[in-house]
Amino acid sequence: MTGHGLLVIGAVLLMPVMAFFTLREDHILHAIIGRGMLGIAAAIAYALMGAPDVAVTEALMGAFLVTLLYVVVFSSGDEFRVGYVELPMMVSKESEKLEGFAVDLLTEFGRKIKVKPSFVPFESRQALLDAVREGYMDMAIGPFVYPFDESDNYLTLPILETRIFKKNGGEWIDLLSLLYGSENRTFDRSSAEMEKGFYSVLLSEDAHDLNDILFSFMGDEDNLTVPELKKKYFGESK
Amino acid sequence: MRIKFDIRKAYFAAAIVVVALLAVIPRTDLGREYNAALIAAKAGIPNTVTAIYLKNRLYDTMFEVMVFSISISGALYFLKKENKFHLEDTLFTDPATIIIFRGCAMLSFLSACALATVGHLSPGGGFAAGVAFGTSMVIQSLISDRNHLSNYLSMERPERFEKSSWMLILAISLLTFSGIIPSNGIWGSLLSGGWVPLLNILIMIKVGLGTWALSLGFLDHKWIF
Amino acid sequence: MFKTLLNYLGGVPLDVVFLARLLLLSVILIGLWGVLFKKNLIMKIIAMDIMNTGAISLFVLSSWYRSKAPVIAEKGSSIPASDPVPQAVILTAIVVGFSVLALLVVYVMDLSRYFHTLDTDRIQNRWKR
Amino acid sequence: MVNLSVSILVLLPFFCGVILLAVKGRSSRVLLPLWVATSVLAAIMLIKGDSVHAVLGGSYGVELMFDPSSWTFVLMNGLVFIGVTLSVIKERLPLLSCPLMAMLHGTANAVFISYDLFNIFICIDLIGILAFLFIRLGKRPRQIWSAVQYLIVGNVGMILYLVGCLYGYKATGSFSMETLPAIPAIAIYLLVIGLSVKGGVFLAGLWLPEAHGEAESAVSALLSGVIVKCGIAPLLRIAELSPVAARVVPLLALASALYGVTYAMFDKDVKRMLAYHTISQAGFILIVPAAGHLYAISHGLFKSWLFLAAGKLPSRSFEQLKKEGIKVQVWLPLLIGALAISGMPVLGGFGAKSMILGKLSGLPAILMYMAALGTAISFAKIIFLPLAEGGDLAKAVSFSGAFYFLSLVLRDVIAGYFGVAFILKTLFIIGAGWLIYLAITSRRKIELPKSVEGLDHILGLLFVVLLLMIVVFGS
Repeated sequence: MTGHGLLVIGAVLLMPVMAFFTLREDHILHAIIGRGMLGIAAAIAYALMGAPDVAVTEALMGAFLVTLLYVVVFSSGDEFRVGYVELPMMVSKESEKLEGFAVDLLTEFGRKIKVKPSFVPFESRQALLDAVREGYMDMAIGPFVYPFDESDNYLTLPILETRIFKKNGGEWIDLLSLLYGSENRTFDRSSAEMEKGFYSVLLSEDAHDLNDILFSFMGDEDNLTVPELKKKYFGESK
Repeated sequence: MRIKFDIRKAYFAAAIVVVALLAVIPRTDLGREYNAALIAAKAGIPNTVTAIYLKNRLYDTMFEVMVFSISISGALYFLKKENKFHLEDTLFTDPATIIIFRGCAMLSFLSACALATVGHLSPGGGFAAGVAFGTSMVIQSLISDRNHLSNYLSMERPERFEKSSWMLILAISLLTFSGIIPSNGIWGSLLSGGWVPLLNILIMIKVGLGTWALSLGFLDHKWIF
Repeated sequence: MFKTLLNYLGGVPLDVVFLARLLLLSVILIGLWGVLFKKNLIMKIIAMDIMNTGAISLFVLSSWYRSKAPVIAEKGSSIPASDPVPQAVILTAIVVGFSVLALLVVYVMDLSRYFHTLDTDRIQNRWKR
Repeated sequence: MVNLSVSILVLLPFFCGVILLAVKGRSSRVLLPLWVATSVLAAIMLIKGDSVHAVLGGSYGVELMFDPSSWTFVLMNGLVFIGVTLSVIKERLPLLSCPLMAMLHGTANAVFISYDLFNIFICIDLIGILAFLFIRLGKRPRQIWSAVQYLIVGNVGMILYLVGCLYGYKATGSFSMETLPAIPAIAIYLLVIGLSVKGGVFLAGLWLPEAHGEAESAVSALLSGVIVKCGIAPLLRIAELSPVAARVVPLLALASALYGVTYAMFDKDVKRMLAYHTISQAGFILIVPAAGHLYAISHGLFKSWLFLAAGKLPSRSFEQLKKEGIKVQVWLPLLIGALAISGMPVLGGFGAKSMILGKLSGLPAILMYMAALGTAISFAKIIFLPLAEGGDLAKAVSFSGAFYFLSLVLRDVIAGYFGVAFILKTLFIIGAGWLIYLAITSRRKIELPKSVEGLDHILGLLFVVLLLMIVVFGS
């Protein structure tokens, strides 16, 4: 057991330790760092064992390029894209920070399934609807109301009941954009008749597991987030 | 599908038994005489590993270049087909980072050339050189202005370059199989050992451009950072 | 002193190579443990990559002989050095392992458009034929 | 001669592949002469019938073996590619598919002629990547998942094969197949389990129904016809050379044949049934290693033809097909393919089956006859599908259909084995199979457990089968 033997055993011992550290983690970023360290430990072990070519290749290919690949690909992996059209109280952008009933709901949902939402702004409702249909956006929040925005190329999940004002011309406006919305002050409430409706999240057909989890998340009774958020934003006035 | 937890434990237990048997196999290769010198002498280059890997077993290395290139073009086929989100022009703007990055790019480019050209004399491989070359190109493309780079080195020219070096590797391996190998030259000199130095450089170019194309694919797809 | 301690542990030929082989085989086992028990698809792929690294390191271990690199200084001299054949061969396996990995990771990202949690049980339950 | 054949078989397809990749070619018509060249070369070499063992590149180089068995596989490779190209010649293929087809052809040839353990490892990995991209060319999300599952299972199998290669090298000092008898038993088991993952044999092939069932019909024709054979051909070689494997592989083949047939009989989906049959036919090929290649060529032909014909069916589930019925021009190729696989005398299947079953005796023979019976029963499902009116016979004759039929009949005429007793036996089996189908199986709906096909299960079962081999055959 020469000194050099001990050195080799030390480097070789490092590998299972790094491997165990990598796989013990559930958070993928820690696992990737562990994988990088395993690559470096392997490179050291190969160099000590008299295999310089393999050590160089393992260091560059195994330690560097694989970690770069994981980090680059993973950095966009663990998020679902939520398109939004601004609607006061539901989705509003105050000084670079998004807040609103739907935003908090989805962030809470993301925290539960360890996949965080990334919010993408959209100007027009139609652009967002197309994006959800194409599958580029996994969800859409904003001025979408259950009975009217129903369509077969995406799912609608009602999250908040509201009242809809329909004019005879078929054009309708929901309560929130009427109360807080700026541009449609001129809409006279008297001539429109009122209907019951639900603000809803539009889900693209492709996001299979997101839909199942979100429906069950909203469905189970002992989930306190929805009543809490309602109290926080609307204070039971609705 | 409720996988009862114990079934996968049973699988893992079976694996432990198999690996244990693997560990206690008596080692029969003690004291076997390694004729590294014979291989090196025949190939005319000191680095025996490169001699085997680029001359005796060139047939394997040819397949390896195929594997690497096809997986890169397969990944690019998906990356190019995907839609492109809005892409920022440059990722790092403050001058300090740019200078440091430019230094790293030059450093890795130099190490790539060293690994490739002297690969058959001292340890160093074509593939490792390729990865280093690819890294320097990636760093360069990260810091410089995107459209400056794209019109300067539009993807068509490297693509053609990559495909031609791929074809050259195949041609040289055909020549090596049929025995047409230039003379071994002086032992230890830069151009010794038949096709090996040229192959090393070609593999460096091929793998370097492949890695760079893959990273550009990621960059376009806004996956980087 | 250290040698006696090692031999005392059991009749098994407890020298460096045997110990190293045990450790590297345990890397393969840990990788397999990750592939079997981890739910997330990317963790399974990282675990498979670790298994690959374990197998590659076994090759290098088998080529180890007085940790002398197989580079011949003068033309004729044949100082016994590490065996070049497994090293040359395993260079190819490293690159092949990386290419398979690159493809897998890129296309798992494509799959993550449909299954954001990348949970294998959820994927398989959805597509029961 | 060695140099010429290597360049034509392997390097020429690679050159065409790279050129097509650079030019972004889409029409598969360009590649047809390439397949014809390979098949003609293979046919000539088969007629000459000598076997050449060559070493490329001096000491420790890669060894190749050109013997009748490898030339038969190369001929099958060429014929299947001609058939598939003929059937997709009019379609505009996705961007990457023509170069991939060329490279797949070259790599498959490389596996069939290779006589070096590590070289087989690299070629099979390359084929794994090509098959992954082929399955992925289909756009549906489920195909992404089956492709990813295929590559993960294949890669774990190949890691086991790599460790087997290492232990083989440590015991004998070279990767060549000549040293197989001196390799320790556990290394042989690792090699066998690694190859049986890629060859779709017994429990290691459980990824097959998902991958072949989901891929496009032309892709699964290539998968079943050629890519599965690349796992089986080296397995045949190892079974012939190493005494340990000579005991293990036939047992594995028996289990694979019976397992595949039982699941195929009760499957409700056409493509998955054909995929289960690939598992069982792998058993037929491996049961007698010496004559395996003769069975493989007929299996490659009629299985790829069946997958191509199944691609034209209006729907995949048997109930719907029973209700709606299928047109004559779709039904006829399926009928001929089904008859070929159940062993009808004139068609390709009979020569192969008689060659295999003739050499067996005792319990294995009885079990294989039961497997043949099961094949006849499960293919009766296709033969007795009702005919919808409005189909005209003229459209049934297509280029690829005619080509397949011609090659199948030629295969039986050339390498046939026409013992009268055997013809009667086969006809009796087919008749019995149809009777059993009509009487029993078509009425009862038996649902076999499919939970074994989960990703964790497949990977776990690799090690369980490995452990069984060690326990049964001794380390």
